[in-house]
Amino acid sequence: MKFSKFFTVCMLHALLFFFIFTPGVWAKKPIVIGVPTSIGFLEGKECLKSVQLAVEEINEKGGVKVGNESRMLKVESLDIRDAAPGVPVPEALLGIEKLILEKKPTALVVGPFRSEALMAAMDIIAKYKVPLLGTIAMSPASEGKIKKNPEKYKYIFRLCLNAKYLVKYLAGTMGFINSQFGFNKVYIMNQDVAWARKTAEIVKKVYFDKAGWEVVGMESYPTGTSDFSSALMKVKAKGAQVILPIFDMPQSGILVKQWNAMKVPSLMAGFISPLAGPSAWKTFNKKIEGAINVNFEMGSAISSDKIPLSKTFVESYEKRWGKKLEAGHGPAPSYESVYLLAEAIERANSLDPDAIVEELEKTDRQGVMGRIKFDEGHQTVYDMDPDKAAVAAVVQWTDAGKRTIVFPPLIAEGKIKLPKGLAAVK
Amino acid sequence: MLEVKDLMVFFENALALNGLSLTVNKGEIVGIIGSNSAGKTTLMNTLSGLIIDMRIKEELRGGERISVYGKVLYKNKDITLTKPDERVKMGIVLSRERHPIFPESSVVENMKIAGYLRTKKEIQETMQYVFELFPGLTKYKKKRAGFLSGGEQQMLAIGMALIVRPEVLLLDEPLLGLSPMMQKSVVDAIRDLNKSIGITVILSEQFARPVLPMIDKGYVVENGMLTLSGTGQELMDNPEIKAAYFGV
Amino acid sequence: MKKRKERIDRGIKARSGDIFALSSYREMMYLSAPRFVPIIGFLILPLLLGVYWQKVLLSVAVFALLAISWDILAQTGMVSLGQALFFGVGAYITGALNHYWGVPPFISIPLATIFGGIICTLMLLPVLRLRGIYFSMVTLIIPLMLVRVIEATKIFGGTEGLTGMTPLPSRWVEVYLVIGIMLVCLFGFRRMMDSDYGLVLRGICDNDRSVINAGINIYWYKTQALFIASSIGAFAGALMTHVYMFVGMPVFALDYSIFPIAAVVVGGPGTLAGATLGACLLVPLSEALRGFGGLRIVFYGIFLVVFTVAIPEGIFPYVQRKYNEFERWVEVDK
Amino acid sequence: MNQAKILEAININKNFGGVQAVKNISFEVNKGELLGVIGPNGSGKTTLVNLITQFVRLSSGSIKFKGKKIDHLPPHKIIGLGISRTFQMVRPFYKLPAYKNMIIPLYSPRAKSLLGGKYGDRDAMALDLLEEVGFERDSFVAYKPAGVLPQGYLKRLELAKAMSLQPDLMILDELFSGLSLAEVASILPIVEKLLQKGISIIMIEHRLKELFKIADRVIVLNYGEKIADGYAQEVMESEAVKNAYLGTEA
Amino acid sequence: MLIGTIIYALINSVILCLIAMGFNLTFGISGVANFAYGAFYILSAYTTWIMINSFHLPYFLSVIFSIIFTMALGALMYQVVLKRVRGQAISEVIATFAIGLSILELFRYFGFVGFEYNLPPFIDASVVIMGTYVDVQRIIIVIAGIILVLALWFFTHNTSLGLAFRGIAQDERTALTFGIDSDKIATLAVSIGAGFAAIAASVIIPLGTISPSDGYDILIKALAVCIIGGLGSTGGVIFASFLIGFAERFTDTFIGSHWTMIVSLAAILIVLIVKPSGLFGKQKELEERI
Repeated sequence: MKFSKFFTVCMLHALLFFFIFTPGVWAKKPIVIGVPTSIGFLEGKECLKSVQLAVEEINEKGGVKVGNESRMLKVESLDIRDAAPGVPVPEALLGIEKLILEKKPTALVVGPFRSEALMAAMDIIAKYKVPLLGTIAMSPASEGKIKKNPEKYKYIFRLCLNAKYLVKYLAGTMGFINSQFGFNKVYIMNQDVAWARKTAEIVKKVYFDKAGWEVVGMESYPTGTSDFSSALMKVKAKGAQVILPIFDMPQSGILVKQWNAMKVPSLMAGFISPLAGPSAWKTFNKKIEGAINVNFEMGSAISSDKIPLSKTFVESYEKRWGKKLEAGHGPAPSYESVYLLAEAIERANSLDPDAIVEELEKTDRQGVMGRIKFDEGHQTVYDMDPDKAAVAAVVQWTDAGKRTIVFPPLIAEGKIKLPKGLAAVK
Repeated sequence: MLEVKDLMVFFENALALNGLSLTVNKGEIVGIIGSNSAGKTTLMNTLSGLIIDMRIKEELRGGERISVYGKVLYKNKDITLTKPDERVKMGIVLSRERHPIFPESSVVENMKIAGYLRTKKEIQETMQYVFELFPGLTKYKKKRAGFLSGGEQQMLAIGMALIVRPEVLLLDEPLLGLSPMMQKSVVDAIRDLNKSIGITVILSEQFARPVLPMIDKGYVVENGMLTLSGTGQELMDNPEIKAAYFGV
Repeated sequence: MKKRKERIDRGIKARSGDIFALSSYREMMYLSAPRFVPIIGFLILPLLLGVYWQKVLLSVAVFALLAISWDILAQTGMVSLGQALFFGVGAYITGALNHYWGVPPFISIPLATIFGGIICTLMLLPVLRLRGIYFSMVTLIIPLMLVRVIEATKIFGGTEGLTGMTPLPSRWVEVYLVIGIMLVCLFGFRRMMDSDYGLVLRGICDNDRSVINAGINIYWYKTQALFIASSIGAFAGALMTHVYMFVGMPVFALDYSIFPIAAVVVGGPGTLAGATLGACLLVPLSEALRGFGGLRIVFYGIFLVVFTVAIPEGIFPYVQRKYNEFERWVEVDK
Repeated sequence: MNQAKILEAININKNFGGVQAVKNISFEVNKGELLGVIGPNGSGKTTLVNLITQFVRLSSGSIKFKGKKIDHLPPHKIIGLGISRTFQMVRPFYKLPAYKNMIIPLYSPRAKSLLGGKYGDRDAMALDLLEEVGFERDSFVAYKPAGVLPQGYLKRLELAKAMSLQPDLMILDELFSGLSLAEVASILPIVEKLLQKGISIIMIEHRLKELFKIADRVIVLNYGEKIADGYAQEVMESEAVKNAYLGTEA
Repeated sequence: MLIGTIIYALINSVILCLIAMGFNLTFGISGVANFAYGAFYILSAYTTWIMINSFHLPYFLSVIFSIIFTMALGALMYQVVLKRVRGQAISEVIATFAIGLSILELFRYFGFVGFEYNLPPFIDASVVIMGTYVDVQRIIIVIAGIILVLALWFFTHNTSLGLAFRGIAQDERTALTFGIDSDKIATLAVSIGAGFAAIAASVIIPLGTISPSDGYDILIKALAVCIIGGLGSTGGVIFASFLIGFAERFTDTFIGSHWTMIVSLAAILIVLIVKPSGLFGKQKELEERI
């Protein structure tokens, strides 16, 4: 008696299990998009959510057409923790391999944080032939690798800004500042990681040195530094009017606070990740007025009236997840990459990686970040005009706690204003 | 006052104490005589409860299995399984072998640490007494205990035990490694404190000669077993004891 | 009547290492089974596993090697917190050889093993006199420092590292090479630690002054142990470099220092087999936990705590003890 | 006394954090003799041993062994030259069986060159040596882990370890402390046998009666100073020794 | 410039000292190297944050709550885990490290990353000291540091509990014979060490933001200071934090910031090689003599 009851319950459970977890019985197998990244970090977290948002939107509209049938998209994410300093690269690579081998994704998006992890992952991706649309790591070295051996590494694309384009934006902003206020003394502070250091070096070489600026100091800080007093004192002593910071570590918040507390009379203009999102105003207790920051891609925690899609994206993200976007790097391209992929699959009409890659190379899409096209290094082209290329946005915090886009001019909402206590030289 | 009944202690499979029984009356000085590894220290540890602490720690570590059988009665209460700090509160204080002191602290601080369970005033009073008992310590009050000589350290160790104001004082080999002269002054001090404040003292020793004259009762332990017992005088007259334990 | 649990050893003679009493078939099984089961298991396993789990097995073997290397050091009285140093140095040597001069892996790996051992030994030579926790701390710090040095001086590709190493011919070579070496290390060094030479090494840990007192230069022996251990670690690093075709600062990551120790603590120190067993448990566990996503490391941590608390002596010694001893209740006789 | 000096200490001093543990001591050991060192606890006896074997560095002074200065050498070299010692607190390798304890000294360069031996042989050599100091060959005692052996056997083991190095000079640091009279009686002949072999011995001891049976000469230390030096009987008579060490009762 | 560097070097030293003191205290007394120390530091900061932002408690109440909470957690960790692995240094290290790992990754998992996780400074202002702007929060840190050191000194020299701490630190078994319960004291030691971490976090975190990965950095820093100073010695910790603190800031100003870490790590190596038991480590000679 008792046993038969137990048996029935067991059977019922088994049946239930069968129906719930195997939707494949009646639906066509979904197309899997893998998201191997460091989900425990702000950028990773928001990138994943953006990808999920895009997938949900596409599925709502009926999925992706391959052949004669519509197939749903499905996200499989895996935390590879490569952004944490103690994690060895093989550990991250093993995660990517696991994702590829076990979930059989059609493509990967977002990808590793650290450039060295991306560089190492490229070989694995080439081995398994799974397209990767990277949106975080930004060292130009990976493009070099693609250009050197295009056939082998053709599966790797990058949608986010790379260091080269970041230089362009920084140089542009600096030029603006120079022409508007006559400032020409700069102090460069950067995190001691490949992309940041390279960016700093290139800005100095291609812009400051040529445009007649005086670079009064250049410091690189190991990840984890928690005191910037000596550099700030040097800034003051040497009379630098502009500080150019390039940081994406959480501790860079200390730099902002210290800049504030030490009342350094210079304009903070560059990239510090804590300054990108809307919550920075509260984080820094309303004391970041005048700070200028680059949001790496339009749509990543910033939107412009002139690019309607970016507004839709930022708003629907907030609606879907109940929280505003904060990361100035990653979310918009992550969101876009799903659309690019869906379109490429439909055009290729197949799930064959080589066919998808071929179509991806032909991408030309007006999206959240502007117009998206790839160059021969599989890097999305960034420029100043959203109708011609993808754009980033340089924003300034105003005294009302709002962010105004000040560069590039085509999408600018206002002019750069000097914060209180800082006067133009001319 | 203190009664031990059929005490057996095993370290793993090795028998350290075997069916040991003894009685201690109030105000007595009792000597436990036995050669090395006869079980004196184990007995002292069992009386003071240290063995309970050791057993718990070994068990947690998955190491040696220590088993204790038999009974230890104190003022007619069974304290076999009482933890050492509880026993200290009851008035049983052990001064371990090889002059246990805190080498990094000064002499006065050592006593203060020992007075953990006593009030400041009590510590001050007892400290006064200790310095009277061992005038040799007075000049080293501020000196780090680790730099004292062996005999002075032993004096300090006894002094520290006194700070706790014990009713039963256990001294494990207090004379070990002391020169004959030092031995004498320590023996005098023990006799003195037994007489003046009536503390019950149990001490263990390898060599009977210096301690036999002062003890009221003595037990001879060999291989964990009691072989002989009697008053100090009786033991002194015993030819076997003379042969075995009266080395220089 | 009171009873007491008694432990009895299953014949001291059968275990004492040198005096074998191979009298019966059962006796022989009893002695040889624990040796053959893992060998055969490791040799067959790759054939049964898919590509991904093969990679995991590779990882197991690499961590087992690091754990063995840790255990050899620990048995010699040097508790290291920096296996990453050995791993990283090996990785960078083979990386540099392969990247700058195109030395093929089958030459660069052995070179990295030997020179990695020499370089690490030289690096730690000044601190050989340190004991206990101070030695541990120095070993913890040196890899961290090397990372900073590479970062600051931009040598060997700086923060980006070197990529595009020559891979090994096939994944079968990868996995069998590392398993083979691991088994050789496991049994070879177990044997060594049981020999007279090993006794001296273990003596240093147990009681270094007694060893000095025997007229033996403990620093020379410590140096040798250090060389052995760092060579093993360097081999692991060199191999991983060719498997993942990449070498960079993360080869000095804290994980390479901590997880081998965790493996030894879980498996049981002082046996080498325990170290291997620990790696065999922890690495697949960590992989299996990937399903938990972000919670993975949390669970991993909890497992570690539970292991260390539940079986403080380690699994292998525990199993070994149970394998070798009976327990029975005996009466406490009067 | 015109024998050759085997060991000579000249004005040796040792400071420990401001405390003078050994004050300006000079003494010598002649070949083949047994020198007793006595003194109250904390008088610097063990420090003296540590200084001879350089486990502790000299603050000043010098030590010569067979006419050569040795105070700049590391301990293992000194031991390799032919000085071996036992520890007051026994220092066995607790986890190893007793006979395996012997392997370590047998593996030392000195023992290897004097006794030879390959892997495997040493076990037999170890057992022989252990038998010499009184481990019964047919019992299991030698196979038991050192940790479970009683004190008496550990002291013998300590002695056997020192003997296995084939030394010219042996330093026995309170070999008899903690042993019963019977045990001491059984070890004494072993020491005598060593003397007959021509090995010089320094013996630190509290057990004066036994010591005086075999000691040729005795030095007495008190608070790091040498207060007496000479034949046993002379020393015991001296006032200074009586005051410092024996007390009035003895 | 030089004066400014000295001022900030001083502040930096006090910060290091605050960070290291709790770790040192725990190790000195109970012999437990608490590798979950960094996690406790971060945990207390998050606790304060949650109290302020989710339960809307006033700031100071939240700080006090988080200190007490962290201390309780430390005690719990000792009772549940450490008690069972006492005396096995490696097991202790692994167990505490694993606990720290779990705590930090748990916060990461629950999405406690981002820049909105920060604590407001106690007083948001700055003052000018000898021509250098210093924010009040940093001055508060210095004051807190001085108060803590003095309190600790008073505690260990004048209260019976503090003296018991020192007793256990020197000889556990002997202390046991005087009725000092070693488990109780060790629990307290771990707990107070955790409390120190919490206090340090409460005053230091307002300078920046809270992030789980800081936990590892804090641990390494605490270790570095304690090793240079000689584990378990309070005077040593103070001295060592000034040594590293000044070395860091002066390298920053006069050599280059990317050498900062190397200089302080090299300092550790040199100290250890020259003086193996740390600058103020317990004297080995004592051991030899007895």
